[in-house]
Amino acid sequence: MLRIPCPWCGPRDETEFCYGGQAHVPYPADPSTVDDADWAGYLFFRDNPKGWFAERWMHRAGCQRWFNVVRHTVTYEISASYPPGTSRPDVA
Amino acid sequence: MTADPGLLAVRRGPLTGALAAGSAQTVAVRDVPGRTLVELRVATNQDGSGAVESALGFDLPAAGHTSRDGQQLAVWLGPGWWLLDAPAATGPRTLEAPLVHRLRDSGGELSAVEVSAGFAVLELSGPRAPAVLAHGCSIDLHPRVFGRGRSARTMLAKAQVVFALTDDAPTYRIWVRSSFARYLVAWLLDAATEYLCEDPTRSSG
Amino acid sequence: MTWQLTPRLPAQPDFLWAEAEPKASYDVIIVGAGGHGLATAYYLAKNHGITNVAVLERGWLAGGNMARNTTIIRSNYLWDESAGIYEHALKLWEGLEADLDCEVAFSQRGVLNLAHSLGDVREGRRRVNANQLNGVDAEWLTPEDVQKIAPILNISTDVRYPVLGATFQPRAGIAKHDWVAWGYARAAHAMGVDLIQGCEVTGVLREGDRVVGVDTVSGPIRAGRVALAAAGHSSVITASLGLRLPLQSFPLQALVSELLEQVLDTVVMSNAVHVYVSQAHKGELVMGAGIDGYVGYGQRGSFPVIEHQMAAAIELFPIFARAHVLRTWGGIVDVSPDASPIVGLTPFEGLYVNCGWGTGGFKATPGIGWVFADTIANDRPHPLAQPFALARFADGALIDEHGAAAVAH
Amino acid sequence: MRITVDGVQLAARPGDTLASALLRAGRRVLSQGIYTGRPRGLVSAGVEESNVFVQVLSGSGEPMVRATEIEAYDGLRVRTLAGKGLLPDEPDEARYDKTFAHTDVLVVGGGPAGLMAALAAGESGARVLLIDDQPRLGGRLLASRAIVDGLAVHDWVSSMRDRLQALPEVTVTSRTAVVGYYDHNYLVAVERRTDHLGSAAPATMARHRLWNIRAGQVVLATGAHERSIAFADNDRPGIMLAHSATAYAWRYGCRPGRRAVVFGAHDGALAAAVELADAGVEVAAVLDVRDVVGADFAAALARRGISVQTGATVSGTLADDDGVLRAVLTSAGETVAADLLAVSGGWNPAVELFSQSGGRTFWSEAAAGFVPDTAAQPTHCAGVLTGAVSLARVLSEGAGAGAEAARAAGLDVTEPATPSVEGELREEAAPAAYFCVDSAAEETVFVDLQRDATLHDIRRAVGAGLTSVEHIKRYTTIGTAADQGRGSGVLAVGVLAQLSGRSMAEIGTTTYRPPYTPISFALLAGRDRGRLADPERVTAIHDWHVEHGAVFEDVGQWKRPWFFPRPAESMDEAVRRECAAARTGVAMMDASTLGTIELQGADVGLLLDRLYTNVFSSLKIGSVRYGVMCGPDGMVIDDGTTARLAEDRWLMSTTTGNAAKILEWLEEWLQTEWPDLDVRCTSVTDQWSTVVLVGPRSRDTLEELAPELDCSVEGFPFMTVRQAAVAGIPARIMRVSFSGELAYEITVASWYALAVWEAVFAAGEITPYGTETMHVLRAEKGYPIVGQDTDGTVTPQDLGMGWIVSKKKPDFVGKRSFARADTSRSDRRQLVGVVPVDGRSRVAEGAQLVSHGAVLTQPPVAMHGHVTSSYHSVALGTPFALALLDAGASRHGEVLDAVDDGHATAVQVVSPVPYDPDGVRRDG
Repeated sequence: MLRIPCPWCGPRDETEFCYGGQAHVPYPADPSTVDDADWAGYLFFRDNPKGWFAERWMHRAGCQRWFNVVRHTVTYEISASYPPGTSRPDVA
Repeated sequence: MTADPGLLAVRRGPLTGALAAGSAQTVAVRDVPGRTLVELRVATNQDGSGAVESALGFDLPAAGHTSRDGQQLAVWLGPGWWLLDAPAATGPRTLEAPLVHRLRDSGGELSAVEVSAGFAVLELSGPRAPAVLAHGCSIDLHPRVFGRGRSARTMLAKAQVVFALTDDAPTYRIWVRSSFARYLVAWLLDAATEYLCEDPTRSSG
Repeated sequence: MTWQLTPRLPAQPDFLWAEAEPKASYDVIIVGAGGHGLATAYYLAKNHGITNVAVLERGWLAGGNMARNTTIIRSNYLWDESAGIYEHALKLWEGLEADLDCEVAFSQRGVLNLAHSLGDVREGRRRVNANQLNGVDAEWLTPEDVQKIAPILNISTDVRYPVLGATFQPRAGIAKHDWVAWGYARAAHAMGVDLIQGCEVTGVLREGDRVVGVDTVSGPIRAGRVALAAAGHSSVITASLGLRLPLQSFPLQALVSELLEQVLDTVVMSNAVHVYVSQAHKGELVMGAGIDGYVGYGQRGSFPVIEHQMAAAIELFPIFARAHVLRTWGGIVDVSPDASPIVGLTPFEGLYVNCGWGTGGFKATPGIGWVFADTIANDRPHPLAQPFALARFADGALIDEHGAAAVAH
Repeated sequence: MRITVDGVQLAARPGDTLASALLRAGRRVLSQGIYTGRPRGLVSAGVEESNVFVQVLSGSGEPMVRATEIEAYDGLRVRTLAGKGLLPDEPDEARYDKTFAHTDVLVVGGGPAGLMAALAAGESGARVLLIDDQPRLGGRLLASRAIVDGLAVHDWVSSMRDRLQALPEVTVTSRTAVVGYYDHNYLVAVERRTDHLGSAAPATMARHRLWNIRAGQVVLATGAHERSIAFADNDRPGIMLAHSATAYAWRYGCRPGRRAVVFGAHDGALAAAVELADAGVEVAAVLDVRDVVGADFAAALARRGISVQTGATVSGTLADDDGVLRAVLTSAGETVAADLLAVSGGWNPAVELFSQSGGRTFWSEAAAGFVPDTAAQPTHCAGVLTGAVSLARVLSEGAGAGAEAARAAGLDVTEPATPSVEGELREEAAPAAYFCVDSAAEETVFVDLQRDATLHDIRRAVGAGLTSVEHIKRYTTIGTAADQGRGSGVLAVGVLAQLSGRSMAEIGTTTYRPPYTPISFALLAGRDRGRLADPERVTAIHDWHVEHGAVFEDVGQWKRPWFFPRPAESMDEAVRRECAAARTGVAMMDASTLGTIELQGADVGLLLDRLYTNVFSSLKIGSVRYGVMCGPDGMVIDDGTTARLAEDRWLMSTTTGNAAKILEWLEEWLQTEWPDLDVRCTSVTDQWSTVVLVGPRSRDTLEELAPELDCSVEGFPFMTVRQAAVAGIPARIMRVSFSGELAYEITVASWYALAVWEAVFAAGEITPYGTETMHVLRAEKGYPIVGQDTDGTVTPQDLGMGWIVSKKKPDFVGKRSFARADTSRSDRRQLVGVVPVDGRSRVAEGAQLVSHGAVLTQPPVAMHGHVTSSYHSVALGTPFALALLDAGASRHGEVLDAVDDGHATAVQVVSPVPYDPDGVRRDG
């Protein structure tokens, strides 16, 4: 069971969190100008790397804030945890 | 001025009549009915807490902590988000407690929402209280880590709760959504079974 | 004291396959020697006469999800498109032992899918009716009927997960997953297919928009056509071409108990509480859990998932309280946005994909092997594969097999 | 103590395991091969046991446990088994417990290395948890005669226990097995708390406890398991692991045999021969596969008149009539009479937990075993686990690992002095990596005793073309039995290496999977059973519903009244009565479970405009509006009403099951996409309770209860909200309707919900109703229920709600997806009404719609849609259903067949709003 560092509450067990998939996939500024393929990209296409992955988590049982985590999808090591709206730190 | 006697007579908390047993020398569970509870949220992108603090008359706590002023307790819930736990309101009952209006009128981008009836307030106390909590709570409760004045919003068994260590008995005050209250009490009493039996002078109350 | 003797299971063949060294080029390279890759190779050879084929496997043959699933075989899917491919598979399962001339222990003991709420009942009946009209055997059972089939199920009404009924597919069942893979491997090998283990594919060779082979840890191998059947790893391979697949890989756990005297002779599934259980041929309870909630290739899962699942299991089957978890393990399921597979051609000539099977991969093995081989051989989607094209994500014609949201006013 | 085995009473002594009691009683044949039926007996004294499993009949019962792991108690009753367990039918009444634990340093294993590690870490002030699976600390020391720090081992162990207990931050837990080592230093352990107490166990005490441990640092001092050697007829009762034989002799005081042959491949086997001789067993022969053996041991044996035959093996065994060992055949051609053959092929370091943690192992030639290599987590290994042999080194490694762990946990450490050790023989000759004595009788050379798998099976697997150890194990089934492959895993790899000429390193091991020892399902469930299995959420009025005979429906975790039958009334009758009351009189419902969210801030209107398909920012204060929310894919996810209470205060309602999901939905957009919006959300679902008052006479009732409120059509128009006292209780009242009738939702703080409910009920002939009647009433008006009439593939347009999808707003979540090719088709599945052509037959929910007269016996039959909701409509006087139908909006009037379980009912497609389509009734 992962120990996920919430930027506000500190490390907590993974059962307190919900997962939000790949981070840094913004809602298009004006969806009406996005073609079908790119819109499908926003809706459905996410990276699936074997390795470091920036992903979203929400501390559901705690402060209920969304944040981003950089985690290795094979070793499950976590190298960073940072608030939404900030860019991915240069780690790993 | 005292609370409206007519209303007090018909008021029923989520645990009224539902918490019959659960007290012994090593651990006790009790219902703390009738508190005035307010969820307070300020805009997180600006410091909106100053005006609230002057309206309250005491400072709001930092992350993972509580602050108090006499019978008033403030518990950190999240960034810019607190639970206020105050004595029962006096005066005639209105749709929302006077404290809510006072906070709303304090200015700043904030919301104050009454949740007095939305939570059950429990106290779990005694030397075995940390052990009872540890049966269903993954937070580290060791005094080095979770001392007096600390609070946490987390899962206790299958209920989301907020709890704070309020004295060194130790006593934990636990806030749980009303609709989960009976479940949580049943769980706490089950988790405390061994400890309740440790004490031959066990009483109900 | 006298003890009961247990009869032995049938023996596997004396010879399965011989390892091959990779040749410089093949007509078709299949990436991934799981059940799908092996079945595809077999049907390429058998149905289409294409035998200059290599199946490349990163680890050991059928060591991925083929080795890690709970072996449930059924075809009672909701939508026509899904019923089409899975029922095609089930019909092939029914003749598989004769076709492959080897034992795969396919046991048509039926699959129950329990309903615990009024919403489950509604969805269950909807599915049974759709199945019947699609020619898929299906029945709706009352709680009493359910208990006749699985007497150890608790059908009392005052429990947390009451059984309000169940769908039942009598032709469904289980098989021995290793034997299935080996049966296909043996038959494919006998027809000339090269099976190459320990040969990881690291990239794709291309000339313009045409794929002409693969790069491997043992060097490049050229091919007329390249077919990806490597589950979530497929998206890692296509990423090198700039081709994105809408896949996410998640851990999925399963477990077995100690060997027990027979208590359950059907398969019981409960989607609502994520319990999937059968009692395997040797006597162990085989159970699947829910999918872990985050992307991972760790082939291990999170412990609370197991705790939660066992709690639900003994509410349904009180007799399981004293059974023991002997071994747990994790597979990695590649899940698409609509929980349906992605099969067919790609924007690259000579490159074919078959992925996104989620938890449905094992049961589809013969069907998808057949359909994928046909797609590769004819360079056009087999009719049963057509609805599962990658293009559906852009036009919105999804095949949503998530089942209905379980909420109501 | 008396114990009962297969109905026969035996004596047992305190400290006995079931196995030692059986051995002392002379019971040798205790099981048989699962397939071969060959007699089998004890092969070990511990977790290596792969033959003797029993069903425990006394106490809480167990289907299948190793005899070597059961502590004997007075009244213990067991049944011996042959390969399969038996699940008892009686319910398991025992209590099972879980606890979470946090520690700076977790030490796994209470043997000499673990004790030293715990002391070193503990003395630094670190929080230390020492977990040991045995009843007594000491591990393999308990069967040793060494002198440590001048003390006999038992005394030294006691002194260590005292020193640890004096440290306030050190916790020692015995009878507890760490079974899983997961990510981020999370470990799981199983504590057996009452099994050894028998009938003295207090009923209130949890039988087993599951420890969920989060450790800063982990010291693994898990020791090693003894490995056997395979040879012809190696499965006879009397053939036992050598150090298990000495453990029986020295720890349990029962002689494992009278005349022994010792067979080994390392100095440890010779040490066992010495111990057996000193315990009074006649050692008839010592065979060692090596050419060179440790001089100390050879000398010690020589002093006892025993010579070591080097380069010697066992070529077979002979049995008596019961199948019990009577003689050993040696490679020198001798037949040595013996009733004990003590075998030791070497030590398998117990790397299971290390391997589970992600750590890699390697084959150590020096140790002739797989030992830990690189750790993947903050893990420190010590003692026999690392391949260490001498006690002195084990102790110093333990101290070192404990100190290193405490240092890594950030503490200042003074490493304790390593105790002195006397009386230990020096192991100096290298062990041999030797696994199997080849034999023509390969079907009697057992590699996995519990699976009855032999050298013959491995040969067949290799002959079939298999090379991977994973394939070979699967082909032979080696390692899949209840002993979890402990006795057979490395042995099989070794046999394969010997057969194929490949190295141990090249073949490697299969992956070790948790749990290390089996965990019962009941323990995994802990106290999440029965009424604690899952929280039941109840409203403040719940007890009243129970008292008034409500039948409940589960909606998510909520208990909601489904209907309120009167005595002897059927569900249909009750629902008809409840519906009639709502349509013709006045009825009431508890709607407190609906999700309620208070939104405050200047930008709430803007947020709602972006998340609902229709416009909210224009809503007037005091007014209420209905809205539908879609996901970005354009599919409906929720609906409900939102009221504007003040310029910057709004109250949103969601469906019961979606309350938490929608609050999270709002927060997700606010936090991650639009953090600049001034909006704050608070869940008030539990704060407020709502009584719905429905029916043409509901106004009269409300006027009576709220005399200060102007209830006139003009004074309190539809879709507005008011505040007033109801029955003297401050309330918020909304005029909304989910039935088409005049209706009011009276909302009060949940403290007063019961009082208001009772006051309303007492106001006269008001019929309480449940969710079924609510469903009928709404269906008659064509109001869909999200999750029942939708399934995640339905757009607002599909529901005939194009009117609620704003054309003016530049964007809202879901809008872009409506323009996709498939989503914009005009012939999508759309909501319609269907009524039976015969006017009587109620179609089943879930029925499929096919062409009228379609031949059902010739599948596939094309399906056009399906029935989502179906009821007897009191208002219409006929059954009525809602359905999703291909191009349904353009097919009103068409006749189709609704098919359920092969039975077709002709139905006509109608408008989904059959009742009061002009909405004249909502004002009463």
